[in-house]
Amino acid sequence: MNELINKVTKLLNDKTIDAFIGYGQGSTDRVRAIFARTVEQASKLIYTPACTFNLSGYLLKHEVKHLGKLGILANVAALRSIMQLASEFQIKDGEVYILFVNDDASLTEFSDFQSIEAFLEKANIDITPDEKARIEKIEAMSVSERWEFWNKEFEKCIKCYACRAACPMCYCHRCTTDVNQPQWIPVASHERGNLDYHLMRAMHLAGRCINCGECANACPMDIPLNLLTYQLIDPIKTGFGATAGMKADAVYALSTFKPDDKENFII
Amino acid sequence: MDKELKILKYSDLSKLIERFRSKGFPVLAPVQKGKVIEIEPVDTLDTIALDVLLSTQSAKKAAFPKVEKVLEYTLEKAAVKQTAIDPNAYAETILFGVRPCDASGFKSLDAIFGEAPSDAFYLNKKEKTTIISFSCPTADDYCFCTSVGGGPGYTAGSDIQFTAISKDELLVEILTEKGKKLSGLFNDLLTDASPSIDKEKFLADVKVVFDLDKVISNTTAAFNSAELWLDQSLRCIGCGACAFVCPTCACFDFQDEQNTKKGVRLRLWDSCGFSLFTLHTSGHNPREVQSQRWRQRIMHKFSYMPEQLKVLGCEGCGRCSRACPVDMNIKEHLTSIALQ
Amino acid sequence: MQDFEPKIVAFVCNWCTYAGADLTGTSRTKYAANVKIIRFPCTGRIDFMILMKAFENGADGIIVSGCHPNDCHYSTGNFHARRRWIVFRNLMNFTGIDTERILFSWVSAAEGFKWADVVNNTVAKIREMGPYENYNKIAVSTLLKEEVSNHE
Amino acid sequence: MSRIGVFVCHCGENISATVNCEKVAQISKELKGVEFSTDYKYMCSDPGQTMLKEAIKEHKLDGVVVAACSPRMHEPTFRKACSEAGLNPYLCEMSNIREHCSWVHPKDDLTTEKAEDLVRVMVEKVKKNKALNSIKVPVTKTALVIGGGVAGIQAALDIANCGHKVVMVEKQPSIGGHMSQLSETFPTLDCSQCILTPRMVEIAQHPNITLYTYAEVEKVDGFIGNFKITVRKKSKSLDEHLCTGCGLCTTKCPQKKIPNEFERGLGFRPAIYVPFPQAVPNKPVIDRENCTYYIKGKCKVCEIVCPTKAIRFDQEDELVEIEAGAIVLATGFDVLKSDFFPEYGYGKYKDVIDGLQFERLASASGPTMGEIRRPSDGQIPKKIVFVACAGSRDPAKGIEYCSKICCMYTAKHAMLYKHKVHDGTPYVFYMDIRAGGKMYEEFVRRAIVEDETQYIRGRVSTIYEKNGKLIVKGADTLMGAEPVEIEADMVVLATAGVANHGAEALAQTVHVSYDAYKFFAEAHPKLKPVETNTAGIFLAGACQAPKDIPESVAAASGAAVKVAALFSNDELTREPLIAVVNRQAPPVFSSCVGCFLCQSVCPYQAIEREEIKNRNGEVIKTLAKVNEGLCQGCGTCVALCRTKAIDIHGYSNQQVYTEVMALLND
Repeated sequence: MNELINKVTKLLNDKTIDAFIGYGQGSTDRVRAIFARTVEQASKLIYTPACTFNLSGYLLKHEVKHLGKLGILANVAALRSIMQLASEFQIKDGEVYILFVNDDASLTEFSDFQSIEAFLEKANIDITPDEKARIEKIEAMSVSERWEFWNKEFEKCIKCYACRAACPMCYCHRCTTDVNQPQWIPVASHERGNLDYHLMRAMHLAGRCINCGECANACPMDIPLNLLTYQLIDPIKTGFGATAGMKADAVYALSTFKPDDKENFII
Repeated sequence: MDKELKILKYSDLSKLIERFRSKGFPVLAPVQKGKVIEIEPVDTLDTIALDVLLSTQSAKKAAFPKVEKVLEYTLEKAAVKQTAIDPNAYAETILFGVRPCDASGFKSLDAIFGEAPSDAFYLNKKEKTTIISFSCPTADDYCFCTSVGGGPGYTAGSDIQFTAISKDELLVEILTEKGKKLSGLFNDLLTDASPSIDKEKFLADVKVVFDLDKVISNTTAAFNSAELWLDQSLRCIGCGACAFVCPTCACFDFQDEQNTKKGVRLRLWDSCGFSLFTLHTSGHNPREVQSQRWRQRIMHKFSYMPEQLKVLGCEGCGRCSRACPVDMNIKEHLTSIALQ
Repeated sequence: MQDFEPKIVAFVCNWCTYAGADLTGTSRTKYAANVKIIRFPCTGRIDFMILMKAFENGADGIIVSGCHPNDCHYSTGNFHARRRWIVFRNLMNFTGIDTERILFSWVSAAEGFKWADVVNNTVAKIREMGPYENYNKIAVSTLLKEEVSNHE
Repeated sequence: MSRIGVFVCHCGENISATVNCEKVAQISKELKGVEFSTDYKYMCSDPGQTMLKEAIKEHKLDGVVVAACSPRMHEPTFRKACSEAGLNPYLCEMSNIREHCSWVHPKDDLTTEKAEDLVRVMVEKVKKNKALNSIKVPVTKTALVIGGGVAGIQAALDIANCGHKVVMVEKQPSIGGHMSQLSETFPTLDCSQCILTPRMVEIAQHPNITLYTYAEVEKVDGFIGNFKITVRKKSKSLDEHLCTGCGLCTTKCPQKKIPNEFERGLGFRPAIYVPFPQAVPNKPVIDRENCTYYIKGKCKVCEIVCPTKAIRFDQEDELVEIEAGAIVLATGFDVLKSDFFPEYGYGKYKDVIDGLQFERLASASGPTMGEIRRPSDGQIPKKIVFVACAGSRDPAKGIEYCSKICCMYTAKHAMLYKHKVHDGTPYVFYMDIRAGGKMYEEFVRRAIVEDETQYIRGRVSTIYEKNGKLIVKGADTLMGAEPVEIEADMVVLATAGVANHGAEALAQTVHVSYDAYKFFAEAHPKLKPVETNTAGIFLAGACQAPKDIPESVAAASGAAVKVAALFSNDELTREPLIAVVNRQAPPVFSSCVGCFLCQSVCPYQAIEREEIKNRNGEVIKTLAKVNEGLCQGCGTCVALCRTKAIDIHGYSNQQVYTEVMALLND
């Protein structure tokens, strides 16, 4: 932890960065994002096993961007977000100073996107066995059971859009949900409005989701939203050979094709 | 009216629910659903989660649902034909097992919706709702009711309040005429309580953490302290979780849903945390950045409401902090404002 | 169920399937009147959300059809569409939307008979399956008909 | 409030036989926004159109729905009629109640109800239609021809003779292409050089043609009518203005043993060379990879002997910018090379050669001065075997197509051989003889009958050397697959014609699509054979698929006509049914977030970047922008766009959404 604080202090002192996005102590047993702009603030940085959430979403937040040149403590999910965002022209190489804490608590700094790509090739990017088991459980249901299952989940949704706000890939200035000519997605959080919203969101994240799980973590109503996009990761990988957030110049799986893409349902 | 004190055997509690239901009253109560606790219609006591700290969402939806139909219309060749929804078409309802902060939250809503022109949809529902709250034997770090004038045994807003005074007995405080009327359904189960029972003994200990007057005066003065709001809200991601779980947030939006023939007008919850909340058609947004929206949230609750409606916009339930995906802790923020 | 007439919407591309359906007409081949066509320039234009809109406005079945692979008027629109449907079908399946109610097909401008078959088979299948009750429950018309519950 | 007119056509009895047209018109009148509705026997007839026009004027209609036949049939008719009545043509839509209704359903209520539905859908759609104006694009009347083979030459001359400027870019030091390597041409056996060289010279001398040889296209931007091309002129190490083409340098160059590409390795050339005597331009280039000076730092013999001091060792590549309105791709083909046929010993045995090498042997200007001599020892082969379909029509070799020209040139080769070696015997192994073409079958017959070529239907399994002979083993399938073994002196493989080396990269540079074999793809195999999917780019010759000379020339002339037609107007007029990125008030400017996922989905490279700058000139947002010249209106980007920032005229989100609503809610 000291190494991290020292490093960030140095970065701030020599003006390499103007602000550093890292973790700090939160309420009771929580950790939260902090934005160190001074040496004093940097001294509050922590890195504990609880520091697991993906900070990369802040890189595109208007007011955070305005702090100046940013540094960030990135975990694997955040690195993948950065790669995906780069492939969508939202972050440029060299724009952000990126630090990573290794298992032995030493720090790695990534000088460029290429080094992140090389690192990610060896990183564990799979969804957890628990998440996998939950997906399999749903897949084992009958169609109508699945409908019932999701209907019950979506019923809880209050359309607070915490999932959207927490997702690093939901950076659109004007979400389709907010488009009203035509009103594709009903604003109301009734069954239809919720189903439409979550299907739309899952589809828009298909091939872009980097499985950080922030959507589900953010949901105050405990809806397992992450499963919607997670279950698309495998088909996109095996079908199209694409995995999101691995390369800064990747072509999006759904904006390309192979003439021999396999399907078994078109007659 | 003067409050009446009674005793109810815990074992008779289930009869209450049975009697309410047999009279046809819908009963809304907290129900545990996975990790969340929802306020939902129930038929029996055993489905009610009475020993939980708080429901995930507040009880406001009993009178201010997340989706509410206010108008129907048909599109005819020459004109639009409207059919109003009768705001009185709402059954007498019992809101059961909520916490004192939930009940007192309705005070703020009453003030907001009662202001002229008054809101018949809310007021009628509220009028027809009898609130039976349960005082709090426990609290957590997010609770700060005592700092905003409430408390674990606060009775304002409740029609009847129950307090567990032993494993077998509940202290029943009948607080309003509405409560009195409802208690007629279970008078036979009540016995008189000794006025000497010290209710406080059975309540959670919630420390006062800030000086409310300071918060109010400092908030009002801090309108232009951009740095303060930015500092507090840099991690805010602009979702509406805080507003939607809040017992006093009352902002709403109207949306029409229609096909080519007919449609409905719906009232839906809205949140000042959303960037589109104040967006003008021109493209101008008077609250351009999140810190300004955060300021609005605090100012509204601790400056504008006390000033204009003579009621505070916060009950200290701490739901917003618990629900916040990025750990925006209102207790902490208010404390720091008080210390400015 | 005897007099159940399925409502089926067909989303087709202008260059192949629409023209194929024209040929069905020119050949006077008969098919069921339950299917109504909405014309798109290309299958690549067909947004997945429009399928959701069809179901929630009461469609019991959907046909999506365009040019065979390599025959796209715009050379690659149908390839992109195909990928989109592969993914969207996965998602629908996972969320319990009945993918049996959506038929995807390639019908060329020369396949007038195939179009008639596609329509007739789909109508027969949906007739067998009955109205799409799950979706009908949350359809737009439901909100219009019923009281929104007191206790949402 | 809309004022829409609905016109229901009976189409004689084609519609009214099964659909109650009066009822459809009546019901339509009750729809919100419908001002006027009627039915008529023949809407497309003169009186029908007049009625439509009068109704537009009389009822001040702001939208028209014609319920009749397929819009693919009469949409232009009715849009034109609307336009003539002063209504924007794009405010007119058609309901297809004939092909999609009356002709496919029986006469009953359901059929009439369906017609009503179809009309209602269009009434709702037309409410969301926008008045659109056709798009005008200026045209730069210069054509770029890439490739200087016979197809490129033909296209360039045809365009130039129409009075338009042409820039020709050729990769090699000389134009002429494969045709200049051929000895004689089928089916007339006239000399290839004799008919080609005058045209090569014409290219060099034509006032409308600018020729860049030893040059390659590096970058292509822009769109139909307005391409911007960057051409890299590779350094020839020569001042072309000073060089007189005397050739002294080429004779004095001490490097003499470089395999000659033009002779396909059957001869040698120096490091400073002219590829062949009739080359255009007839000026040398230095092959820097093999030049002693560039390798060792000294020599400069050419510089010393040059009488006009034209050698420039320090010359660098030059980049030339060209503006052109159209591009003709004529980059030709290649033939499969060695090591593709280990079983035939190609590359291992010197006397197993390919067809182009045989052309050089037979050519009077070739390495043997036109005498057929084996490369190994210079002997005249007495038995020669020609193997047709070497690689072609062979899934195992990855080439499933027929190379088309081999049957004919193999017959020609057999004849040329027989004409030069009177006592020799030519054998041909073939799969089928495909001699479709004017005088082609007769030509093959002559090879068989007059020149006594031994045609054996079957494939060669292996070739090996034994006692200085090439043993060719095969089977004669017309003799019950009887094994055949020929002791040959020489073997000629008619290797498959394949896409040129670098075709794929060029296609990507120029932005045209290509097929699985890397041949450039035409826009339509039948009706648009010389167009590509990219407007303004055309195909000529064998870069599209193997073609013989007359076919290449015909395609080239076809492409030239397309270019000339394009250049016949100062401006292009295009249908405005294209995609458009929305613009909104600042600070968002557009709901586009600049993710550019639309860029790779666009088949036409029509998505560009637009930078929004503040008053200080700093870029504050980058948006997608649709190039009106390139967009063809497929709408694939629209369906992909997450924020719905791109929409498409004619099939807008509002329109299709409304159509679904209207269709399902009666």
